[in-house]
Amino acid sequence: MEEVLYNVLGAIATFLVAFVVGMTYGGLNRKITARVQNRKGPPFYQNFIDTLKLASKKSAIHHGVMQHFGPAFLMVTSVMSLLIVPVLTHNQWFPNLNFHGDLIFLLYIMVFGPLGMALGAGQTGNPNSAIGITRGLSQMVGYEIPWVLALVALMIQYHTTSIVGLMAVQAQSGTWLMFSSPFAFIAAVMAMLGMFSYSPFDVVIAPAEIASGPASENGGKYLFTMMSSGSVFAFVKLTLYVDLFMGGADNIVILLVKTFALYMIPVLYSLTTVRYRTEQSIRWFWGWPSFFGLLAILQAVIF
Amino acid sequence: MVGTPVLFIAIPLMAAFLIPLLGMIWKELVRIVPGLVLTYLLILSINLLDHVLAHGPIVEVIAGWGPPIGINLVFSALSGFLVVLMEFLGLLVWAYSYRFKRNVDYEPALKYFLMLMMLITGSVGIVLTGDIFNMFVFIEITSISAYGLTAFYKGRNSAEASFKYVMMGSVASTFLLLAIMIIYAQLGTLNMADIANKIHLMNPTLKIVSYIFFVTALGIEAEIFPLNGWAPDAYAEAPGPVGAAFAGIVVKAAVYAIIRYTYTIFDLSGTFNFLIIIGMITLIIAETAAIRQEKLKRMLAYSSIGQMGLVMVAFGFGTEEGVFAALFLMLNHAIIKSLLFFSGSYLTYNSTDKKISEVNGMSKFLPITSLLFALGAFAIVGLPPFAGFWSKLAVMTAAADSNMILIMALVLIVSVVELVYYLRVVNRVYFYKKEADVKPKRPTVNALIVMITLGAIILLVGFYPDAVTGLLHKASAGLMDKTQYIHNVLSVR
Amino acid sequence: MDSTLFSYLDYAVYGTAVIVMLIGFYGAMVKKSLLKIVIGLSVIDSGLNLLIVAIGYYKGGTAPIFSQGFLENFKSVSKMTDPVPQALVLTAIVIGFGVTAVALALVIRLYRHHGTLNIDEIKNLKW
Amino acid sequence: MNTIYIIFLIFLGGAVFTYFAGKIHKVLQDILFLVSILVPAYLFFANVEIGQNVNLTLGGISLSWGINYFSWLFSLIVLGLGSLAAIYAVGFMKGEKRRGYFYFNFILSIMAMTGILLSRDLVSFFVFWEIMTWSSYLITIYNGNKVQSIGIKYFVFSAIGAYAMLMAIVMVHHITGSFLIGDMIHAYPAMALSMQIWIPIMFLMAFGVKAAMMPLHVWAPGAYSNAPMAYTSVFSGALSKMGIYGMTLVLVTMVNHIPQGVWFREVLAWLGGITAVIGTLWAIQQDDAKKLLAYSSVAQLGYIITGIAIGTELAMLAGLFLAVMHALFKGTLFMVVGAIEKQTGTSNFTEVTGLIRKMPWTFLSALLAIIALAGIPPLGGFVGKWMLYESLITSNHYLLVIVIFFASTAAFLYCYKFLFGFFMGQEEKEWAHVKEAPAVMVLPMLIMALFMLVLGTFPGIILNPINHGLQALGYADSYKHLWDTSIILNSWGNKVVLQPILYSIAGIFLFFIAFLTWKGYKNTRFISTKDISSSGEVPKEDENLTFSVGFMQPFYRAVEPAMRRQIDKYYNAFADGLEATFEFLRRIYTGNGQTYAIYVIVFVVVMLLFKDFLF
Amino acid sequence: MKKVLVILLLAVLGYYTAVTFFDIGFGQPHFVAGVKPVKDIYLAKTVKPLTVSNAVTSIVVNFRGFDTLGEVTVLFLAVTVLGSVLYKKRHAVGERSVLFNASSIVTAGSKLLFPAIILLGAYVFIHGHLSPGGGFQGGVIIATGFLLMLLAYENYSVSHTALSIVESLAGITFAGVGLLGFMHGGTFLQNFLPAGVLNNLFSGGIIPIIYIAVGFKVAAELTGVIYTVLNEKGESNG
Repeated sequence: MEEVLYNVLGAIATFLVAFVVGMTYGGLNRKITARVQNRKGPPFYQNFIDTLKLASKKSAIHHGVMQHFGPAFLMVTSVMSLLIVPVLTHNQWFPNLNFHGDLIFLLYIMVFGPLGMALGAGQTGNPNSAIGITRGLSQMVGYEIPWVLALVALMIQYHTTSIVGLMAVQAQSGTWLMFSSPFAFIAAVMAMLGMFSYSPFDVVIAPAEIASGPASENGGKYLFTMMSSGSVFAFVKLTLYVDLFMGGADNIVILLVKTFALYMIPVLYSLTTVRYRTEQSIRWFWGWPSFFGLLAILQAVIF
Repeated sequence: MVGTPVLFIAIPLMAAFLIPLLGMIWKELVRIVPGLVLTYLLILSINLLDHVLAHGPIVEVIAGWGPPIGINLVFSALSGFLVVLMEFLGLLVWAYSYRFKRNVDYEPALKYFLMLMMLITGSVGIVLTGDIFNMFVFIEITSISAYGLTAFYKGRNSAEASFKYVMMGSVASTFLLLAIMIIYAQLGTLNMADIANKIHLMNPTLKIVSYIFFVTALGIEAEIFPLNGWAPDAYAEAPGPVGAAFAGIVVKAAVYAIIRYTYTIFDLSGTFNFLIIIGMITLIIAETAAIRQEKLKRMLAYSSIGQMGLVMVAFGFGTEEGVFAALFLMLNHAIIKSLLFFSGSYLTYNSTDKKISEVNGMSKFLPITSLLFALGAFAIVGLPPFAGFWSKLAVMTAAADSNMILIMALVLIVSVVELVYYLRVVNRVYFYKKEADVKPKRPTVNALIVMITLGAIILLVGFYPDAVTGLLHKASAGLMDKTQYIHNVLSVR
Repeated sequence: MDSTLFSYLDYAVYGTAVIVMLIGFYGAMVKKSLLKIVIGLSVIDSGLNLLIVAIGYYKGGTAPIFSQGFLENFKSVSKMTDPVPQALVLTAIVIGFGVTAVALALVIRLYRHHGTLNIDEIKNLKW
Repeated sequence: MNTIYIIFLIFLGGAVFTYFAGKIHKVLQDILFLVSILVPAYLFFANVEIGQNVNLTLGGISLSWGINYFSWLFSLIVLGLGSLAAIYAVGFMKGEKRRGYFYFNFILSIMAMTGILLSRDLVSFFVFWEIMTWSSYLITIYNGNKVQSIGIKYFVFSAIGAYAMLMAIVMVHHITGSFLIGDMIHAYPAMALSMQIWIPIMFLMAFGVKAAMMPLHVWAPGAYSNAPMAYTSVFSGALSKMGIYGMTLVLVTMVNHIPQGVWFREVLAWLGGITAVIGTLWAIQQDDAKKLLAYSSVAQLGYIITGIAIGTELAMLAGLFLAVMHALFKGTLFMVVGAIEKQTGTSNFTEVTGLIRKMPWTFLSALLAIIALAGIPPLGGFVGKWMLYESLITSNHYLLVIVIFFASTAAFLYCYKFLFGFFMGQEEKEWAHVKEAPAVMVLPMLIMALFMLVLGTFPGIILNPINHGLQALGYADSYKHLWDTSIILNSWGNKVVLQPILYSIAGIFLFFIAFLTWKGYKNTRFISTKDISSSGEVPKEDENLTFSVGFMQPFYRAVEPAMRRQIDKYYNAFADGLEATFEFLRRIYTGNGQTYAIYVIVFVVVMLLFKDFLF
Repeated sequence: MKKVLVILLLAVLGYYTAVTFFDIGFGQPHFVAGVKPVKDIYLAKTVKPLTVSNAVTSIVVNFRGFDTLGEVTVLFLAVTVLGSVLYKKRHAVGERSVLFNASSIVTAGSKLLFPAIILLGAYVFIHGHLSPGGGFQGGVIIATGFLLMLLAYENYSVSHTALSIVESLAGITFAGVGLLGFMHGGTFLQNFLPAGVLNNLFSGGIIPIIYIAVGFKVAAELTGVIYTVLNEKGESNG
């Protein structure tokens, strides 16, 4: 019973950490982008202010039940993934529910949220939402390919389908997987560019064109939930990459360093490129990233 | 014993001569008497068949001269089966046409029924006779009635069809006579059993030539591929029931003749392969021609030709199984194709062109006829649980047991073609919109009864094939046993 | 009679019969007029009948009739020509007549319907 | 009399009586229809013992009917889904024309499927197979649309398959002298090599057609979408499983016994994978819900085929589990489309929108079914997919994993399209009158949705029969051994590792519902979808803003080059070429009597010239 | 082109047919060795039990009488078919359509010859079993007589009903005699009358009866054929 209590408390703590880190990263992104573009930019804590404002707002209207469910689905997904991905190794405050085969589980649970969100956005009846969703889903199919190629390569090479198992492999050999399976890492990182939906893959929200896409009809608490779940999810993704390719982290500082380093990849890449059309981005993902993914599989099969 | 095989010939002939006289007394008799005769003969044939199955074949001599001097009739399980089939179909055709011809004058009606009766009698004679020249006579009786029936309707192209038939028929009779004379000149006899007994003495070249002439001559009636130019025209232009009679009766008799020559009389080596080859060619060409037809009856005609090709193939296996399969096919084809012709001619009753497009949407106006047509279409392509399936299974089994895998595959591929064009028509009947200028005609009561009877038989054979398989097995065993046939015939004094 | 001459005669009879048949076939297959076709068909029949009857012939044979004279002079039936082909030919002739009659009737009908006797124009039914 | 006979008699008699009962009273017809499906189903599950056999001889062929665990598993699909679909059909067919026709064929096709499962000999197997084919064909063309193209295509493919099977059957009969399946299996290892290879190929052709396997799948989209939805749920859900059933039998009882079998398996597995991809890609493009689901069925069957073809115990478990799941969710989805079509008169996404508030129960079942279809965790679909990936990876089919994964990811696209197209978007006035479908239609959908939910958490309910079935086929008992060694399913059974996760999902979910949804729902008021703010101005009532035309176009544009080549086109070109050849061939019949007479002479002359060769 | 093809084909056909028959041989015994041809039996039995002089007749009417019955039927059918093919509705039947300009010599001569021809025909078929000739030949001769009359006289007509009655009765006689034989001796067409003395008119049992019937029938039918065709009208769609 006590263990369960610890677990619940730990889960809440993890959530809070993820929330804070994710929000901060988001703010830093805005800041960095601004500086690179020679603007001043908002402060890095601007996101906190935004969410606070949104959370304090009271929604008066809704377009149907699914609109309520959408953000909830999104949040559930973020939290579920957070619970499955090991945040810190050997730390009872960061428990996780991981189990053998959770990689596949994760692959599916990660799309659950967007789909739920899409339903919620769909019911609002705003055409921009629907357009954004179709773009998002299409793009997802694009980047899932290199992503899965990389994951399957890892699974083949190390005969495990669990995140903890892969981390154990790294701990045992002392080498990060990004070095022992470089192709998988490259493919996965390229897929990550798509996951974050930053430029050039930001056609999904395309603020100037389709009014933020899926989120367009949401405000107040809805938007708050979406934003916070997005932040948490960003943290989850980064942590997952760290766990898979960079040996995980023992304490929070290392985690922050590693995740931030990773986070810089999409952020910086987004600064150098302009927006792709959906089909262009899909083809992009099925080009070099998938090629590296296949190389990774080849490597896994041969070695 | 209630009668002897000769009554199958004598009674209808007698009746045929009598009918013009009876017609002078009461005109309706012209329609009634053929039906009575056919009914009696059907009962007689069933009785005889029953007897034959229990006690072995009946060999009847004519004019008191035993074989090989006189002409003899052989009522075996095989010929008996065919006779029952023909008489039964004949009766149905009669019943179907009984009122069909109500709108026709007395004189043509008289001729129609006379010709119909003679058509059946001639075919029965072909099957029963044990003498090759006598068979020629019966073939001519059948052909001439067929010419007449084909040209029965005025105002259509029936005369053209009939003329083509006449042309080919006279060529056929030429070759038939040549073949008969070659055999006679060598063996000095015309009796089948006697010929079969002595055929090994014959000069091999002459034997082959005479076989070729026989097959050519009979092949014209049996609709073998290059010889069947008349068939589609004749089927299409003849009155509907007559098409059924052609498919169910005449062709069967001709096929029987070919088979009798091949299995019993001649002892050539390559005949079975030859049958397979011509059967396959016939099957393929006919089915491919059928799929492109625009007229319903022509389509049915080509289908009928194709089926006959399949029968030939099945006979060509040369095994008892193959013969069984072929006989089963013949039975099914006779029943089903008759049903198709019967119902098909009501589906296109008032149209002059008999185009397939004119059956569109007939199911609303002629529900039962359409249903029966669909049943027939399903049965003839061999869908279980209808009658056609069992024969198809039998053919395939026989083919497999003869190691004819390629033949099997070809036959099945062609069946797919067959399926396509039948389904196209059925779909039209049920799912297309009726064309405005087509006036459907409700079938008469007797026509309905006939069609329903056939449908019931299709279902019966489909669900309970044992009803016929025993008989067919006996018949096929009888055909395979050549020495027994010779012995049976020649031992009669 | 010289035997070699006679053997040529053998060929002559059969040959004539076959040639008559072939002429008939040619007529039936090449001539355009329906009437000529029917004539061709009956010419085939004639040739055929000739052929059949010729089969029954024996050198020096008599007619197969047991007249008073025959019974007294020969006593042996082997001197008679074969009666069977003759009987068969009788049947064949009659049948040929029947077919020709039917064919002619059809020609009349065809002429009435199409207004022509050219077989190439009577092709309403095809394919 | 044996129960099996009684079942068939009820089916047959029921079909005939139902057909004619329509002439007396419509309600009587409905009742008879239900009776003739439900009573045999009840009798089957209540009275037919597994392992029991009845024999009879027909036409000199001894037939044998009986059931084993494996076929019992499929009978669950057939009779279970069949019964539910029958109940649904009563609602669906209300007021439709040709009810007798529909009911007749419905019953017959259920009978035929039951018969296939009961057949222990090849002849009755074939007979029932063909009855199934034509009864389903007749329903496919029920509404009279495109009968010549879709209907004939379906039938031709079925016939090609069935005839291939017939060839195999008679060849087996030639070798063994018996039609019994048991004898065939027994004799198979001793056959000649060519037979060992050809017989499975021909059987697989037949089953591949029904299971809509890749080069033979072109009939499926049309046929599935053209049949009335009440039947399509059975068509796609149960009838296609007959192909799977047969395929499994062939693979397990024959192909496993020859060394070349591994090639069969590889080829089949890849065909399955390609089928999945092709089906998915085409499904995304469809604007008609029926077509979409039809292509989706093709894709889903691809997964199942892959699972069956891999053939390890886990893969078999996965394939069969997916088969059951597919029956459930695709049955539901087709019913949903049927309900929508019934209520609105169309099934086109570009026409119908915003039904969520009008047909909430339908939406609920659709949502659950879609979640199951997409393989998203809480529902049963995920379990099957999971096992499939696991088995693919453990059996070293790495590329196939990617292919399958791609297909199932891309499946989200059409899943969403389905939900959005019907239920989301603007609520148009045009559909304001739409009401929820009658209870008799909604109830079966909900029951199946419930099943899916239960199976997601307790897959053992259906894994147990599958396990029994596989044991009947000669597989080892996988209850402990496999589920233990499996990486995913470790210590399944009673103590499930996954279950806490599922519970926690449920917990979090409920929490957020309480936190966000419930409270928010209480505090906010509903406004119409016309009242959308962000677009700057409020659209007028008659302005349709729903985005539905070219819905997944971005994705479609990306994959367009791959979709330019359709197998369908090749088939059509082939068929057209054939018909042109036939058209040419039939000109042999010139219509000139003289030519025909010349043919006779040609025939004679050719025979005379070749007489030494022929005879 | 077509002609050349046909000629080539016919040449091959003719070659094979001719070779076949040359193989058989002309005018000499051609039956293969060891075969006892039926013609010997026929010839032997013609004299002994049948007491018929003309062996052809004995074969046609007795040994192969069944063929003859069929043959008669063929004729009967030909007439039926002819009637059916050329049938016209009542109102369309008018005067003869085919007319000949006959001189008075022809008309007068025909009148003179007609009875003689009929008589000759009758003679031929009555003596069918004794001398060459028989029912068919006699019938044809009689029909020629009618043809002559029809050619000579434009208004000469034959009663259709009478013709049909005659041919029916003749046919019935043939078949009836056959059936009587069946009742008498157990086989169809069996002789049940005393055989008589060879070369007498009343010999050969039922053969003369049948041949007379055949004669009547052939005469009636041929006349019917001629008459039908002569009455054919040239107009279209009768």
